[in-house]
Amino acid sequence: MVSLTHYLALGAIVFVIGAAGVLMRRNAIIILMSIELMLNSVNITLVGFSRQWGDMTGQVFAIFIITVAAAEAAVGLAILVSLNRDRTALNVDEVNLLKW
Amino acid sequence: MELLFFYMFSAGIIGASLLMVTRANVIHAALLLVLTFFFMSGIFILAGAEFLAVVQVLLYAGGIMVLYLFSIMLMNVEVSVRLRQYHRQSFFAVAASLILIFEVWTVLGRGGSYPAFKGFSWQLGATPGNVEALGSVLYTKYLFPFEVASILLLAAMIGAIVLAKRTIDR
Amino acid sequence: MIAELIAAFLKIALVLGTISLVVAYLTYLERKIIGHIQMRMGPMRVGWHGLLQPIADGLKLFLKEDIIPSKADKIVFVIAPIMVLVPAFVVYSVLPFDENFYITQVNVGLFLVLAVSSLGVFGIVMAGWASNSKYSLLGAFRSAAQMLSYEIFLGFSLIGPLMLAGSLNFQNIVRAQADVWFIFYQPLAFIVFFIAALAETNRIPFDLPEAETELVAGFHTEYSGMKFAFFFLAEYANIMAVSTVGIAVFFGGWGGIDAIPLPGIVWYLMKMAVMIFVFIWIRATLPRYRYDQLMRVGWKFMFPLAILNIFVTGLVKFLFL
Amino acid sequence: MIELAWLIPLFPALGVVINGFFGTRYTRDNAGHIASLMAGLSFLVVLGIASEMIFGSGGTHTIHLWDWISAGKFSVSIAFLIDPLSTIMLLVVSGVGFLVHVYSVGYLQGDPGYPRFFTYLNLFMLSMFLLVLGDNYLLMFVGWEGVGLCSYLLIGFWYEKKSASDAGKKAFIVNRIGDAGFLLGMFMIWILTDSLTYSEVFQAAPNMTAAGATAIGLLLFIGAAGKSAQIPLYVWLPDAMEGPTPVSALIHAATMVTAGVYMVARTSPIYAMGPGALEVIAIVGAVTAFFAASIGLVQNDIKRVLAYSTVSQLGFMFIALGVGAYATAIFHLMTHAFFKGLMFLGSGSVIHSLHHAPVEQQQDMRYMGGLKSKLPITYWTFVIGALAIAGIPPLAGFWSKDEILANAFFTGHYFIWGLGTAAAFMTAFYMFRLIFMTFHGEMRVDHHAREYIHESPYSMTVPLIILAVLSVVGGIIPGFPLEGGWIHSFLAPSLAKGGAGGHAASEAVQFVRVAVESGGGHEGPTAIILIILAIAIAVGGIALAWFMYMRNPAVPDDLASRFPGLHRLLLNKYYIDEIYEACIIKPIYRLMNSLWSFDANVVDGAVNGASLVTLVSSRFSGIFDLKTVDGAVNGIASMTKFFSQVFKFIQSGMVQNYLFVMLLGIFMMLSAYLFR
Amino acid sequence: MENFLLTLIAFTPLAGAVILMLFFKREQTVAIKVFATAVTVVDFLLSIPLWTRFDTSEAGFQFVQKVSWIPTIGVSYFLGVDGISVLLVLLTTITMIVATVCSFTAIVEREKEYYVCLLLMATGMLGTFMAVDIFLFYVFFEITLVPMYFLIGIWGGKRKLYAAIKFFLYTLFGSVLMLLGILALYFVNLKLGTGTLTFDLTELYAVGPKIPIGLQSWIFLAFFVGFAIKVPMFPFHTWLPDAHVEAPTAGSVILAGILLKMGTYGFVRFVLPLLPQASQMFVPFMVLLSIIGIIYGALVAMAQTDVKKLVAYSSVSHLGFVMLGVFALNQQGILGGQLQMINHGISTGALFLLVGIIYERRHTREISEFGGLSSVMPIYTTIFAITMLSSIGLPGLNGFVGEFLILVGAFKASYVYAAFAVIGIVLGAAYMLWLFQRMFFGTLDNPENQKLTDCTPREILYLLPMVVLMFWIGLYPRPFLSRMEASVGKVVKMVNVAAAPMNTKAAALPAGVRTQPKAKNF
Repeated sequence: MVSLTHYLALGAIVFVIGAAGVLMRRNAIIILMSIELMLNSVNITLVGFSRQWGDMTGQVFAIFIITVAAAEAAVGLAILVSLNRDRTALNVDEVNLLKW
Repeated sequence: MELLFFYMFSAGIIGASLLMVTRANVIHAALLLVLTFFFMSGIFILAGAEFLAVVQVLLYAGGIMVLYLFSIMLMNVEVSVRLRQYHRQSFFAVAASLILIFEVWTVLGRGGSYPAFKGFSWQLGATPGNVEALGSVLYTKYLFPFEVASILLLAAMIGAIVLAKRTIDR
Repeated sequence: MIAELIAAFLKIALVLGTISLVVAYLTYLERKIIGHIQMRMGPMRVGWHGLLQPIADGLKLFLKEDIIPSKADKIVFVIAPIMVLVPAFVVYSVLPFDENFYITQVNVGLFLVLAVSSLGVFGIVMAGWASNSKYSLLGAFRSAAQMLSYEIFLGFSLIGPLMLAGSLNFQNIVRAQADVWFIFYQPLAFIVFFIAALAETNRIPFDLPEAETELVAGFHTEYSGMKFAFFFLAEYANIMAVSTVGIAVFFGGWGGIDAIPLPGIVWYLMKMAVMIFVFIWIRATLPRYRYDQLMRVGWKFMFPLAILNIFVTGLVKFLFL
Repeated sequence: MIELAWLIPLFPALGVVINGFFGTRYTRDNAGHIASLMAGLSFLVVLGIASEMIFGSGGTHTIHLWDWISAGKFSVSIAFLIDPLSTIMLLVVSGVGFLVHVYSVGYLQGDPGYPRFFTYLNLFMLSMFLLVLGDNYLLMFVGWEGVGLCSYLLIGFWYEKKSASDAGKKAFIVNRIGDAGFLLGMFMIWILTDSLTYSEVFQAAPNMTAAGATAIGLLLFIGAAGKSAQIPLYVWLPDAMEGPTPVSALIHAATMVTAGVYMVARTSPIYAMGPGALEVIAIVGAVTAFFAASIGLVQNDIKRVLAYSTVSQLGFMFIALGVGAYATAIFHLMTHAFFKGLMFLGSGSVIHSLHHAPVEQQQDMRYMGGLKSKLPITYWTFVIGALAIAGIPPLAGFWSKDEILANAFFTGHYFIWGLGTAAAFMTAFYMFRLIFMTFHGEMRVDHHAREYIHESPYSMTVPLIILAVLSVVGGIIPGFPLEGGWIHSFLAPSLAKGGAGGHAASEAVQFVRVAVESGGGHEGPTAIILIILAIAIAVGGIALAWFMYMRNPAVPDDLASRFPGLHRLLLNKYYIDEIYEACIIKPIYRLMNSLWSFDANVVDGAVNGASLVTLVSSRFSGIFDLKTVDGAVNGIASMTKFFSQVFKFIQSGMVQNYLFVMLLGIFMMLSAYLFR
Repeated sequence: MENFLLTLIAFTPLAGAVILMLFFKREQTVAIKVFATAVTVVDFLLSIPLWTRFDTSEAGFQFVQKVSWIPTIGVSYFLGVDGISVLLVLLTTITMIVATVCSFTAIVEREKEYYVCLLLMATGMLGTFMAVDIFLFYVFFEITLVPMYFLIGIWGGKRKLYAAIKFFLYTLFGSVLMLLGILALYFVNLKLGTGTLTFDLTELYAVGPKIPIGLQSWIFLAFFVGFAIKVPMFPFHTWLPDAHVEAPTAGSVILAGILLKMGTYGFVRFVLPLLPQASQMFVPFMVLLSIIGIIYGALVAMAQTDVKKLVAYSSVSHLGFVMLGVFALNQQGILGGQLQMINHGISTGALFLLVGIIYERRHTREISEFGGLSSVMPIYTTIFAITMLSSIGLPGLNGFVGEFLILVGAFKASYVYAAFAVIGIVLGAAYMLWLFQRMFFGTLDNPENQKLTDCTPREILYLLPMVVLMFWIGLYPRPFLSRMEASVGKVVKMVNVAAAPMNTKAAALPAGVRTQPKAKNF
């Protein structure tokens, strides 16, 4: 039988994969996508708990997370699009004009 | 049966997301992410969250990822394919990630033995209800957070427009 | 267990097979009807009154050389037609054809249809991008923007009837219309729905993504042979799917007039025929929109209308029901 | 007929609407005819009602129209009261009013404000009817204010003349002062009796204390003094002569100014409870009668002489009221309306004939003389009026005036009787002085105007003749026999019976009647002596006037030069206007200007000062803020800056580094959890 | 319908303002004017049911709508009208039409913003009169300040900024103190009253009499400053002439017609029933200020050379009358005060309109510039005369009824009050007649006045309702009084809960004058 542990484990693994993606990639778009992955891993956990408690709250928060993800994607991509006008590549470690 | 599907979907998720994280081509990464989301919605259906599963497809796959694809196409992707893909710290990052997974694994494995979890049932309950139940919770108890979320979306929308708009020369 | 599985597979096979065939003959029907509207005869050569024409066309497409442009992203280029076709067919899994004839029932049926049909845009975008051609990319852009926009109105227009039905399950929605079809309660919603449906299926007057005269058929310029057939198939499958949704939500699905004891499926097919005829008729009558007009109509006219409809429905329901 | 009383004010109201809205555009020259028609219709209704009252049942009738104001226990309705008192008043008002309307048609012919004039005149009739007809004090007050307004409008009818608009304003404001008293009296009535309706008030009146009744009486008398031009509020009436002459006749002689008399008579049951107020009224009336008559002796303006005469005669009426002879007062009111109206209209006729003389000479008697032959009708009617006012029997004035003096005497007010007799003497003198200066002697009119002098048109002379007839018979018919005439018995139901003053008066009436009828008794001779004395005084006044102005014209100047101070005092009306100017108006002006500067400088200055203080303190706190608080902040900031120079190298600026550190944090936390 | 009729009335202007802001271009001046007028007319039509369907026998709130708003602190969205406020609501809707129509030619710049401000103003004022929740009241009370500030500050006269800032800060100062009072009530209610967190007036009414007199006095003073500045009572009145003189005509009309009524309304609605003992205690003080206001206002008005300033000071005097009536604390006085609020709105509003008309033609308000106008402007003169007479309280016109009831009430409280107050009547006649004489009588000697034109049909149109109301209230005030009677009776009962001896009728007069005891009982 599937137990809560399964969901938690899956969530943790996906989260770590996402985190690893954020940490090691230089391409900003992929970093953004990795963040989406991290957010989704939280969704998995929430849904798992929702199932655990037989309660809707987890799903409600999953919906909020999707909302936040959508907002994040919109703003993040807008930033990237405007960044892309000035420079060819979208490597995060090259975007350092504001550094001290 | 359920367990079988769960493992299938989990394998899909993990595999696709690993591929996504490592692709050099952004388009491929995005498509793999979509695939990941499909598997995830499968997981959601298994957990009885039908509505969430559909939302996952509709919003994530059908909405957000299209936005990604759209943006990617607006940018120049060929250049970045040929550049160095990984960050200087990636070795440490991978190492830390692996250790973290190991640690989580250990924690979960030792699950019930912690005093805080005494008497905690790790077995899943019944599926928690249908769309109607979700709606009634969302629009009553969580109405205020819901409105806040809508304001957030509005702000994000305006922000995105402002950021992406080209300044028009007089 | 095994019997259920087999029954399920049989149903799926039946539906998919029928659809494929019907779709093929839809192309024939379209050519015929347009021909007659334009005072022509349409296909006449192959078979009696050209009845075998679609089969001939199909054979031709199967046997054609499958060209992949050298600069194209090959994987994506290959996956794209599949990505278009699969959602178009998946949709049928929850559509209601009769009281007892359907592949499956889910509580979020209508929602699922919307979600899955929204995935069609992936295929188009992928196809446009992978072709590595200007026309294709422009067509893909147009398509993505158009479909994303009109998907919203499509969904919004359905909320009114949903509020009346109180369910997302197609069977329940249809049953809620046992007495009065929702078209009478929700005429505004239907207008919005129908226009959005035209746009979703990339039909005239919203066929900007494939506008032959401007973009040389848009996103599938570079496709040929079997892959091109997939796009074609998907388009007509979508028309039928959208028509089915419209029939289920606004025209009482399989329900008919009690006095005439016909099986539900027949009623359904009759309504379907009318809907499809209207689709084709419109194609024969209207010119194409300009892109900015399309967006203006969508956001400045349809969107407020849809919102208004929801608002009014909610108000009426709150006050009187 | 009586239940149709609401028609009486309705007709003038109709006239107001017609002439007010369509006057300048449509009715124009017919405005006078319409207005006269309306006044005539009212008069007809009044005649009908009066005949029913006089020859029929009499009694008291109330016509209730609608509820007007009600608040808690306070409730007033619009309702009309027909009783003997209001019947007499209605007859006088509508009769004289109608005649003046007819007269004005000729008099005002060709004036640019012709329709406006008749609108006002009808409005006046309306208000006066309301005043008389109202069955409660509030409705009376409505009419009271209404006639005041019309008086204001009509005095200032020639508004381009500053003196006219000044006079109007003066009239209104002085009246307002009186009204304030009236209002307070009214409130007090309400407080004490819980009602303002006459019947209820008078029912409760016997329960009043003497102090309460006196207070009410005095307050109401302030109102009456304002309206009826008694000391100290008489000053507006002479100035009111700036208005057109028919107005002076109607409003400032016959009707409006007698409203005060009517009101006191109406309130007689309350006055009966507070005799102190009556004493005050009697004294004020007597002093006014004497005082005004003395001013009238030397005035040269024909209308002013008549105006002071009016004030004087009103004083007589108040004497009557004060000694409790209410019916006599109303009687005198009526006869006075006849002969004073007649004389005003006559003077109007004279002024009309001198239309072409210089403006300042039109009303000045020094520039008249010898008009007798040119204006025969005017002359003879005027003489009748003068004889009536002088008190020559059997003309109207004799009956009423003599009753007043007799009443004063027999109630023991000898001082008042003395003043009244002196005033009567002076009245006879200045009236005939007026006649001799105007109509006799050589003609002193400006040469250019002489050939234009002519008798007035019929619309003016016919009212004169009617009024002359009334002046002749108006006294003897209702007033004979002396002190016991029909009018007394007719009015009796409306007026107070018994009570302090009323009782005395009715006793006196009894005495006199006995004296006259029996010709003997121990009081009888006194009464007869008084009558003879009165006639003698009247004849003496006339004779003196004849001596000074016909026989020996040098005497007046001689007297003037011999008593220059007295003459100047009289000529300048005892300097009352100047005293008021100096004592009341100037201080108010000064007060208002100083209050204004107080307001602008002190009160507003305080506000602005507060804001200034706020501004200054904010400036100071701004400096403090800049130097001290901000200094501290800057100090901290520079300290921070110093440290940040050191620590900034930790910050790579790369998000991924930070995230990595975060991940390490998670790692450590988990480890701590794991290996605890 | 009845439930959200009030909401509809209150927010129709706001909706109009929003539409005006979003969908009209700055240049479409005609469309803007027509639309703004249409909104005000619709609002008035909506408010007609308040007149026809008002239950005159009901003393409490009618047409109520109550929705919880901020439950954590007990604030509710609670609207309702009773006899005290219903006529003010109607007056507001009528005045708004007039104010809008009279601005057509007077305002020639930034029309869009102007009409938006006007409509916002309407919502604020209507809400103030409708709010039953005291917090909601405060919110609306403050909202009115902002558009008025702009009306004066942008479309005003020469010293507009000074006037606008003075108006704003002064009234804000008062209302902040009032807020303290409100909060005090709120917390007192926690301790002594229902113990619930509530701003609901109907609940707070119950706690009022239980407050100890010391605390009540403090709350009274807080409310007093807030409302007295708004009224304005002497010595807080100096913002009024400045604001009036500098404001555009419509601003003055609104200011005089409605805004000032918020103060007096506040006294009747809140101070008297909530703080009965304190109100009783402060009667002499309040009456003194009122009477000073009456006489002082009249005298200062007499000294003015600017027509508008004169009218402004006359407002001070008239509102002194209103306050006198209110603090007579009996049925007649409060009823008269209420009616006089309406009357003052009509008469003074009309006077400001008239002054606006002449100002528009001559661009001056100096009295000495005029003279003899009646020969060139007969209709204007007639309307001015009627208005002036209504203002000085001539019987048959509206001013009299209110003034009379006030004086009856004042006399009932004490004859001394009435004796002083009647001086105001005399002075009122004096300054008004003097003004009238200087403006309209005499010869037409100023050449600039010779080509003045009489009222246009539009001007007559918006003056006409005012004149009709003057006659209506003057001749047949019953419908107005009957609507207010029950509610005022309730207020009187509430404020006399402590039954102070001074307010019995016998105390009105000195002992010797009283009726003999055997008389019928009162």
